[in-house]
Amino acid sequence: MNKYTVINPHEPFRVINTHVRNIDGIAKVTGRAVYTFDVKLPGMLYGKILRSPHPHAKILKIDYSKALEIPGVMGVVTGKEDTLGVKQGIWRRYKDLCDEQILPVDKVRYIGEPVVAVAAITEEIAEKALDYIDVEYEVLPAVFEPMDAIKKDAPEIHEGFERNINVTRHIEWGDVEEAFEEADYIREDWFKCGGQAHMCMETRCAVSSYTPDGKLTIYHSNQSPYYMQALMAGVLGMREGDIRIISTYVGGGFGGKFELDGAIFCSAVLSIKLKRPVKIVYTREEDFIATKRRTPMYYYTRTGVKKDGTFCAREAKVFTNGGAYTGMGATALYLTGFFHSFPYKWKAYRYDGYRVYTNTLPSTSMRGFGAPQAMWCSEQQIEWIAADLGLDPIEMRRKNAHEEGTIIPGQATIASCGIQQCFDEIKKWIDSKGQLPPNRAIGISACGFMSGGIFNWFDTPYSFSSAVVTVNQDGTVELNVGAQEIGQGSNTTLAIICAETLGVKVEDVKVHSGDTDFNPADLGAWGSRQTLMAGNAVKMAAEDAKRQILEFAYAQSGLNIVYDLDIKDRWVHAIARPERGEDFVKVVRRAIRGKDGQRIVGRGYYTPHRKGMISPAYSYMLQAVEIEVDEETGKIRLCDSLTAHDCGQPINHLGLIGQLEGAFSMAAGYGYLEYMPFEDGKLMNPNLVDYKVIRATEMPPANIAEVDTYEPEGPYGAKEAGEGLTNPTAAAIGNALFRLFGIQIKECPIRAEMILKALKEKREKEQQGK
Amino acid sequence: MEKKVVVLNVNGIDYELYINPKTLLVEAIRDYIGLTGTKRGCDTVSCGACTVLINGMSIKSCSVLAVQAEGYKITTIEGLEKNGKLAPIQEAFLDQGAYQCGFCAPGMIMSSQALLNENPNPTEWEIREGIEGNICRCTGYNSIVRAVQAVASGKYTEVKS
Amino acid sequence: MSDQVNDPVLCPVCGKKAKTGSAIDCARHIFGTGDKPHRDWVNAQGLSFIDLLIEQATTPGNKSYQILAEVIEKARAKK
Amino acid sequence: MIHDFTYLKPGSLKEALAMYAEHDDCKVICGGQSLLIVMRQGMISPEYVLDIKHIKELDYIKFDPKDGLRIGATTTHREIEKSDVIKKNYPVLVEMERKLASVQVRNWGTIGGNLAHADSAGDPAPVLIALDAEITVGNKDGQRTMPLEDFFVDYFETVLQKGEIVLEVHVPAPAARSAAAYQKFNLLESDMGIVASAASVTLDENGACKDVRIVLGNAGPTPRRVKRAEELLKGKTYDEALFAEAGKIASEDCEPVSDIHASEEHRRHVLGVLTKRMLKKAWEQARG
Repeated sequence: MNKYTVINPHEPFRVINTHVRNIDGIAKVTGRAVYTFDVKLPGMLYGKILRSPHPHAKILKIDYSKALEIPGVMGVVTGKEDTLGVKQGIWRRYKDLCDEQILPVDKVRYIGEPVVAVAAITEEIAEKALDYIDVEYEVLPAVFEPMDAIKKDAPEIHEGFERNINVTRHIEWGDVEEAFEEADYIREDWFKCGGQAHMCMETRCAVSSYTPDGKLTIYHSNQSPYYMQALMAGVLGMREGDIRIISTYVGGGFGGKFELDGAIFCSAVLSIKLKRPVKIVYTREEDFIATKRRTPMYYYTRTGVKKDGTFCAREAKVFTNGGAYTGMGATALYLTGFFHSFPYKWKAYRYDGYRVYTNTLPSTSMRGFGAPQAMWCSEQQIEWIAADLGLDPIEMRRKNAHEEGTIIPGQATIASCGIQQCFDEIKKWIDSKGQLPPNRAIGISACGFMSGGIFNWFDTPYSFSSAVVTVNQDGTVELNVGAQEIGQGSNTTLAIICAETLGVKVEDVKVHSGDTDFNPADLGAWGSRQTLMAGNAVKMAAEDAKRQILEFAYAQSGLNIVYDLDIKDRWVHAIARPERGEDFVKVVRRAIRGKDGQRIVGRGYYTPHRKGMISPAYSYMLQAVEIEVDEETGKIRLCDSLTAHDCGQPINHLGLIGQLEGAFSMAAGYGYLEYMPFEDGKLMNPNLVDYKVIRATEMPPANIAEVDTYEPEGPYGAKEAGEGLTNPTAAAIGNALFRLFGIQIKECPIRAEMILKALKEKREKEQQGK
Repeated sequence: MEKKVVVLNVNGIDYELYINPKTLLVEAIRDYIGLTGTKRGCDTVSCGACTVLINGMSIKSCSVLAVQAEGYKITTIEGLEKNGKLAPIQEAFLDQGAYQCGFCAPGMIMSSQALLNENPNPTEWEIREGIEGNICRCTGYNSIVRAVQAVASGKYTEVKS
Repeated sequence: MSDQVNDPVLCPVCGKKAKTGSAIDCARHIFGTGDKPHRDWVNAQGLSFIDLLIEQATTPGNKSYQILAEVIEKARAKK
Repeated sequence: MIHDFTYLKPGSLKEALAMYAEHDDCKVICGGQSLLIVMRQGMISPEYVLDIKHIKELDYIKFDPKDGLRIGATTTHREIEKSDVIKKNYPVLVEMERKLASVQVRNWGTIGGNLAHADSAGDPAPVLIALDAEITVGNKDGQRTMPLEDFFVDYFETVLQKGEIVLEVHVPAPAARSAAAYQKFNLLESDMGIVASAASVTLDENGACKDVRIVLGNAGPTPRRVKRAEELLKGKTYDEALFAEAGKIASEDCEPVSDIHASEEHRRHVLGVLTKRMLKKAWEQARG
């Protein structure tokens, strides 16, 4: 069904890029894995949250006395009475952008915002208690769209933010005006990009347990235990070290689980008040209306090219619907502007991004982090420009594409780039398809993505990633990382890097993650950072441990100093004479004795330095999607696809395939299924009947051509995979529609009605032309 | 409302429960019997995370009252392995990486097993139809299809129980 | 981007030298920072920070940055 | 959250009908695939829930070449889908069932429960009406039988009176030179139809249309016949322009709503397209 091809493969490794089963696999396929959703502690209470029915209102009075009378209700908390009222946000470095009280004190800003939390002995009683809480509101005028929210007379959502402009971002290089002058052809378009729900299978949930010694333990489904620890310390006025976050198994994240949510905050506040464990699990509806979403955007983009297809200049202006709070939206605003230039060389480029507050649920990061929107607009416009100029769209892209050594002024230098070969593969595939049936067409789209962010808006004093490798006397290895496993396979990837480096087998390595008490701080799983950053830290830690072991081996071996030792497959040996060696375990035992009984401990850490503004490395990809369209109803069906992909050196073979296929399914959903309609600030499809997630019957083959490059900054040459591939698909579907019918759809997700409308307009235009 | 004594046979064991009749089968399995392998991901019978087998056929345990399941043989994800040996479909999921976060995996595996129970040699499309009641947000499903195909091809021979 | 201006323009609000030190980079810096002191300074020059911002965002070109750059130069000359 | 209720489990059909007559504010549960969702949403909260899922007397599929097909109310969708006799004589029913929700839902959900729930977007009703089905309902005092199209009154409302439950669906024996077709328009393969259309066509010896029934799904409060289009087609011979014309009438003679999934205009348009296609498909199959 799926074809997997490798272009220019590297030298084989012992562990890296071999078929390794996910190390969490047995737990997951047997039902043994305990998610936060499954946690039950002695004496545990259940919490429920009363939410705002209004998009914008002042909280005047909260009366929960009747709720407290219900047998089984143990306590109630409100923002005013039970919290410090700390305004928090993940952009900790910038006070202005810390704008969210999880339980607001005075004012609610979107429908579904938490207002009161209740704990009771059963979930049912807690839910019932919500009906007995009276909240008096003064309803304020509300605004839902960014273009309305920036108007002079729009309601003010946050004090001091004129015209509701929350964040602005500007990127510019070269002389834009001059570069446009050089262009023979300039095209401008306005686009609209929808939101998207993360829709993790495990909804937001937390179990908090505060004990009289002043310590707080929280089981929480998240992407970054360290962030949770630090943010919770901030809002609760506690020390980070007194808070322990445990996130062993996490049922999906996709960018939606590394900010504070109502579940963790309210359960903690309730637990502190009641001194008992409190569990809060969001319903699916709560998970839709009261978490965050992919940022909807309005995109204006103007592009100038020469007759021969050489790109000259591009200018983009973007308004994003930020919703009620900042969250990670500020980063998405920057990254969308940066990736809107990808993966092409522009003589001059200018981007102005404006994140606008509205009275809708907050927008934030989601897999692709602003880039899917950027590519939706960029890759379609480029396709249209090629058509306008009568140029081959693949060749025009190829001509302008990044290459090794490309400098993006002031932003980045590209150290590895395999996109040229991606073009070859896609071209071959399209050619091999031959003539398609009349209702089918193939669309393509290119993009690139980062391998972890360089920015430190979180203001962490720690290294971005850290790892500790401990070698036991029997040759087993403990790998402690702060990196977070959320299903993407990071524990396995890191175990592979550790085993390869140390020269042991992957089953020798036990990975400890998802617990802040026992693992070093790490920024966690977001922005495609773990393979490169945590991978580098693990590699360094394993090298450190290995060096210590080899020092003993050298001391014992009596070998000529010109010989080098190495360890492979648990065999410590001279590289030049591999048969001369000794069993790893024996060497380790002696080495431990030599350290007066101390286990071998290696440490590693990684923080990017001198790698530009955005990321230490960039992946590249080109995707072709074949679609079939019912011209009479507008229904789209995906038929086939090929992704040509450069992630440097693949580390975790199965994990890579899974990430690429999975990203494609989510990206396809963004392209044509996952619309989020609002009416007066209310999400109209907050359930899985009305919110359409791609299913097995909709998923086409996801063929992969892996173009292996070597990324000097990555561990063993590795870089990002799995997030970036969320970027091209929507545009590829749009481009297929353009190929098929010559229609230009400027709004995503693409709906059947839009296609019919565009076809009708096209026919009318043609008739007028006659 | 009158509580009921209900005997549920789960994975070959009779559990006697004293429950409110509105208790859903998934609640009985998770909260009363304590088998938390079976998950819940929605409230609208949409996601399939709670799929279990009833007399070998798949159902969503959030859409059935526990009292209605009396008298049936219920199999949950915990009931697939025999004496510590995984079922072929579990082995195949491991080999194909047919799960990522793993939250949908128990339900997905039960749906796959039910499909194979009644159709040991499904076509690719039959596999897709067989698992379309289950949402997986991570994998994009193709690896799951490959896993079912691998079992159907006889790659894993089942242990006789 | 390496052509640094000899006599760099420092931000009249926070004293930061933006990128090349040109007035236009200073204007970008002021818009990009956009906090209250920076907004207030622009407004005190007889301009509307927010109107300039929206103008920049809703019309093609770079007019707002140029206007602000000119004002920065003027304010500098006054000193 | 589901409100508390008292659970009633009758041992037989007779007992079930007696219990149902006895208890006010009582809701019948069979497969419960739709009922439990609305109960969980708190939309209905009956004091009693009467379980008939296990009543074997109503779990049957019988076919007689003269009498046609009789399906008991507690027969599951899956039993219908897998029935050889239905596949042979009413293939459209099997095709419809295959795309009705998911396997899990079809394994537990029943035909009687589906019809009694009376969701306008439900799949079986339009197809069964196109096949000229009757429905038998009954209470402790007796039974009554009516054309299925008369069974539905409004959104989620049927003619069922207090104490009455669905007992059986009867589909006449297929006529010679007849066929039916059904298609729904949706985004995911097994979703409820945003709209749907079913058509059955019976031809005479000369290939002219002897009888035709067109039924639209989710095109108004209840499944609805498009009689104006049926009249247009009767007596005519195969003509694609005619199917298009019938489709146009279908798109006019309906009252679909606008919602987040489709505007009224789009729904009307697609109803026309589907009707045209289903007529063509059924006609061609009837021609053999």
